[in-house]
Amino acid sequence: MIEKPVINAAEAAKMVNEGDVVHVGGFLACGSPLGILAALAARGTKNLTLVCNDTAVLDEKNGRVTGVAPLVKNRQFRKMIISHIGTNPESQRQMNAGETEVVLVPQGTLAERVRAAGCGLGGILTATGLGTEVQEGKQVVQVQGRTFLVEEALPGDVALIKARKADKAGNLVYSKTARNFNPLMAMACKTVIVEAEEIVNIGEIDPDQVHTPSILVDYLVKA
Amino acid sequence: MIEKPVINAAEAAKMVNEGDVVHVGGFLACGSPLGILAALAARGTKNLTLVCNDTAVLDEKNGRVTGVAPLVKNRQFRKMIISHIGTNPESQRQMNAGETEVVLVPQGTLAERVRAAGCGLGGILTATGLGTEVQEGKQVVQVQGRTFLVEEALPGDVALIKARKADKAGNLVYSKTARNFNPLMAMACKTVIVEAEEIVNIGEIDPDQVHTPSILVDYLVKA
Amino acid sequence: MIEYVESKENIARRIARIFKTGDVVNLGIGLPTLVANYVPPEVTVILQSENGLIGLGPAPEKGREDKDLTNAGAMPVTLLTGGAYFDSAMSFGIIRGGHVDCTVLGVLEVDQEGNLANYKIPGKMVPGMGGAMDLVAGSRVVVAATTHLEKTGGSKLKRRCSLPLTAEHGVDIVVTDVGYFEVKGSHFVLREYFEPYTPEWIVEHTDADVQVSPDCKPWRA
Amino acid sequence: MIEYVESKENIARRIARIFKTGDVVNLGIGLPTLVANYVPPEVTVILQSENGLIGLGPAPEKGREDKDLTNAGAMPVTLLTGGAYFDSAMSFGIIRGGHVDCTVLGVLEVDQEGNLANYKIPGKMVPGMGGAMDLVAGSRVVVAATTHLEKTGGSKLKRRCSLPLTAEHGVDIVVTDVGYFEVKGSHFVLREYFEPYTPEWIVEHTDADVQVSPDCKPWRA
Repeated sequence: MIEKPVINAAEAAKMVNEGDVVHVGGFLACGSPLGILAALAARGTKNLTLVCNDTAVLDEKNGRVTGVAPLVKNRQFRKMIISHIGTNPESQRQMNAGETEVVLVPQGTLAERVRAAGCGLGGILTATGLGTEVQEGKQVVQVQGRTFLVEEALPGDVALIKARKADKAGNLVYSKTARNFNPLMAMACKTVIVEAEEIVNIGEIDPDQVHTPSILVDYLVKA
Repeated sequence: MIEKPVINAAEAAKMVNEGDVVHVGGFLACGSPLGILAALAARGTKNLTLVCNDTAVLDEKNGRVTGVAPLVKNRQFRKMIISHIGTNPESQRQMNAGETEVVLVPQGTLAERVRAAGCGLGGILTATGLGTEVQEGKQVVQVQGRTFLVEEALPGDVALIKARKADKAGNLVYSKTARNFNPLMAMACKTVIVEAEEIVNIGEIDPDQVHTPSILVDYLVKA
Repeated sequence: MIEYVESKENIARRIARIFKTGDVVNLGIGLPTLVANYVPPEVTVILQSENGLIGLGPAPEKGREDKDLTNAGAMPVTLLTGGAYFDSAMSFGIIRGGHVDCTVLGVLEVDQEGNLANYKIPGKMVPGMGGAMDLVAGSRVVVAATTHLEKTGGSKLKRRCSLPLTAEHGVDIVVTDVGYFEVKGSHFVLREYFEPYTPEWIVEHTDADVQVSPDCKPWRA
Repeated sequence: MIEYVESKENIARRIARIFKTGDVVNLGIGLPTLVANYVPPEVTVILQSENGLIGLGPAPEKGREDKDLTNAGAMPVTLLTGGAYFDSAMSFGIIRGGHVDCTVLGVLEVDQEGNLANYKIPGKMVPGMGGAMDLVAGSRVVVAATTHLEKTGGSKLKRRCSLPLTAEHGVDIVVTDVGYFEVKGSHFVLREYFEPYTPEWIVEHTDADVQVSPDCKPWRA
């Protein structure tokens, strides 16, 4: 197996270009690549499109600013494709003020749209969102007498994800609920950068227990 | 966690009713539940619809009869939804003679159709099969200027699958390439019966390493 | 004269009695989370959390939190022995695929056609739907948990939701702090009234069509 | 006078030179499987097998076969250190999602528009497409590997496939035992001729439009 370059967080942040669609793993920052996100906030790259479960927590009064929240505050995103912004009042403010385009996507649909991109599917058919604002502007298909929305694949330029453990080839193992969107995003983006808590030698991960196979990973960052 | 009933292969075979759609795990019998299949062949239940990767190997001259091949020979299937029948001449003969309805499905599409059923999706959009006989009679959808086939979810009545290890609650771990369709089928059927090589106590499988969570499993059979 | 006193505890107590052993249940953030505290000891339910686990256990002791183990509200939790973790696609595959028996979720409004609104007050509060739309679309039974009256006095049960819908016709059961309702056809059916409230009081204080079931009975927490 | 002598080995040898280090490659059953034997030692390719692994290794020693570890042709194989197993949805996600750089597969017919037939001779032989349709639709580069002539003397390269297609316009490169062809627009371009065959001989013995590339060169295994 071929070893993947190990870079630092600042080098990882440099790989995100202005205008990129960036997939960020994590669920309310649990399982987000915090080191890379801090470097990307410091670098200040603008005009990004965020694909993420949520905009994490922005609660400066209580000193809780997590995950992508600093980047939201920095106005680094021109668009967010996201299932939940309820714990980050700044993202709600930007949405209501029309400063940032926010596309709310049901969480399960978001997961499938990211997966579809990674799996070379054009999209999936789901009943989620029928009869709601989510349906607006979408194609509808009948299957066996039932109605489904066509939800399109959602690919990205760069995936910033977090793993518990990587081997030097890039095989990944996630931990507990820090797994969430990470393995899906690892399939869906042109460049995949992984912040790993531990980087082990090739052969140290049981091949039956690999969550993301090495070929999907481009760069490793030690957390 | 609640323990699942442990039954024997004959009891498992009894749960398959005439006319059922039966999903059978395995790839050329690697990862097929051989004990349950032998019991189902002995019981002789007819008029089944088979959903499986292939019809395994029927080569009586060389003494190789594997996986679902004895059931094919018994004429237990009125229909097969399958990606490959090239190693079982009897299934080809039945198809050409019009004795058994055979629907050939690209392997990746078969996997996604089974998964879609298990995941509550109406189906998926794929470019696989465009411009071939696979396209016949199917809806087509345009997404971002590209054409995709609508491939519909493929649910089943009973899944007969094989695991390396189960705990008593029904959490499953598969082994190597014996995994294949098994975890997908575990999601897609009303009744899920697992032939496990080993049944261990609850708590003996690392929760990060469970391939199929217990709630998807109804019965365990010791291989 | 009956005076309305909000009781989230009563809502949680009653909902906890809906489950039977073996049910896979998803409890939404907030009020529904309380339900877990009142499941009778003889009933074993299996809790799913949409951020990626089955077999949700109680909160950890202080100091034993694991940064990688939270519920969908980012609160530290534990996993019961025999539980399992998975990714978000699998989690919602389980939810949408009908493998979750019951979902309990909070609402801003619920109406007599089973429509539900809980993710958006346009121009004001827009938390987003998170997993709610999939949970309502996919679960076998959907229970709306809500205090009966708004702070302003109107009822949360409506003839027709005015806010953007989370799902059309998704709700099967509504449990408030005054009674237990089913959604049947295009109206609510009151199955139980929670004393000291009476069916008459409930009908009067609900801004929707409520039919009192012929075998409507009292229930006390 | 050149006499055609079938040589699967030459086909495999030439295809093995297409890859560069790091390429993820899927080799079909039969002739394509031979390709693995001829990859130069300085090139590290990563072999994917659609039945659920990445990092395919050589056949095991006799007596060390593992019933749970086979290739897509049910032959016992091994896994290289650093390889991984996955289910069929993930396997074809990898294939369809463009994560496989190159697929090599055998054909019954391939035509000058890049159409490919290899799964069905109606009424006669119907093996089924297995993973071939997804592999052709999803891989970045598709190489058809075939002997140049049929037993009956006609060429496997056609103007137009007569058998049911495995995929429309999927093939990028065709390597036979006489030459290396690219599919460009609506014809074959001969890039290399394998000695002792000559471009003239190849054009004459191919039932399709073949353009000889201006920089067409000889190649010897």
